[in-house]
Amino acid sequence: KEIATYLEAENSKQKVQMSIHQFTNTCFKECIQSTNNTDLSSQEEQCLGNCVNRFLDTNIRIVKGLQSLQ
Amino acid sequence: KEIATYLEAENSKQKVQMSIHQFTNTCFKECIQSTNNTDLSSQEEQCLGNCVNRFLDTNIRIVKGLQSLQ
Amino acid sequence: KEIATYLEAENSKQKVQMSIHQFTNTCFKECIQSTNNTDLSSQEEQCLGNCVNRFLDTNIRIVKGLQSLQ
Amino acid sequence: QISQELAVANATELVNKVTENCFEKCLNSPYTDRNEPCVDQCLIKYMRSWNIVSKAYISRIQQASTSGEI
Amino acid sequence: QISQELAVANATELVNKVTENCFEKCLNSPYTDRNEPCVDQCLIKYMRSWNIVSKAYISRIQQASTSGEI
Amino acid sequence: QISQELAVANATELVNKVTENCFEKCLNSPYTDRNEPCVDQCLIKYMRSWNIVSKAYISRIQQASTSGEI
Repeated sequence: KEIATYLEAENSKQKVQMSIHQFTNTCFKECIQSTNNTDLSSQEEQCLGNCVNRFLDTNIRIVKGLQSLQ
Repeated sequence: KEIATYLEAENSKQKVQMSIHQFTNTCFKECIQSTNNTDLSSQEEQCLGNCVNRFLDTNIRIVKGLQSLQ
Repeated sequence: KEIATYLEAENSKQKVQMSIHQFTNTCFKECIQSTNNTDLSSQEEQCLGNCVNRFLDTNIRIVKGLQSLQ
Repeated sequence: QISQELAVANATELVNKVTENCFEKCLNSPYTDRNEPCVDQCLIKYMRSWNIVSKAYISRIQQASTSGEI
Repeated sequence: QISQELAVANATELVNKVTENCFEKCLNSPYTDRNEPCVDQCLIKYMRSWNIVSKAYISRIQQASTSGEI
Repeated sequence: QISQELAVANATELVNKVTENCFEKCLNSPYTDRNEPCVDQCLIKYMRSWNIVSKAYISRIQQASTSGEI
């Protein structure tokens, strides 16, 4: 029982980690303008945060939309 | 024996499903011009059907080509 | 013990194979200008070789960079 | 039980692909707007595309199976 | 032991994604130049982006969890 | 038996990658034409690229192994 709980917790943590990899990959491509410096501009930073939030909004809307289609 | 047959049938069904996901993904990107409406135009519809058929043609041609190279 | 050695050797061979698939996929897209002939031009050939080497340079530099960040 | 797991895998794949495609079609850097109407229309168009692709692929499989190709 | 395996999987995913993204941003066909300064800056920007994305995603999860959405 | 399974995995990966790349290089929306000559030439060029990439990668591995880097 304890092992099952432990495995499930590890599993969720890993899913979160993999989502962060996926979002960083997508949002870095779209939001980073230049690699001639090491600081994120305020536009880049804002774009990254928005990008994650809009992706999640879209994901939730799609799930709800699919449920309503059934 | 019966279980093996069942598993194999499930496995083929699943492969067909996954191919449909892959083709829809590729062909949607290439054929859908606008997301300002919900109806597929006749061009979009035709393009989707052609896209699947041309992808399969290409796949078959590549497999035969690789066999002839051996 | 022998089985473990055999499996490990197969595993490394397979990783090399899969990297070759990945590099060919990336470098073909970037280096091949035309599919109207069957011969690789000298530019295409050079580009393919450089592409693999620059990808590996980048990979090594990233690994070292991440280690130094820790 | 197995076919249930496969159904979950299929639903997950569908949600992921629709989210990716509709995010790409409807949202743009710097991602300030949610653009929900576009997402809703995109979902419907994606499902219609899925049906067209599905029919085209299955009719192609049946054709090949009738003609003895497979 | 399991969390160690997951840590390795995470590190591998990170190295792969940074390499792909920084190769794409810093190197161009015909790949004669290594462009190490760009790769170094890109790595730092990628890690900073990873942090922003991570914070945005986790705050979103916590928000949904507090409001009882999940 | 294991190396046979790996050979199948390799062949499948090759067929998939060639199909994707040659579909992308030779066929365009709305996909009315099959363009078989292009597909045939593309396959040959892909296999030649595979050889170049393979040699470049393996010589790089051997170099690193000789110099004691790995």
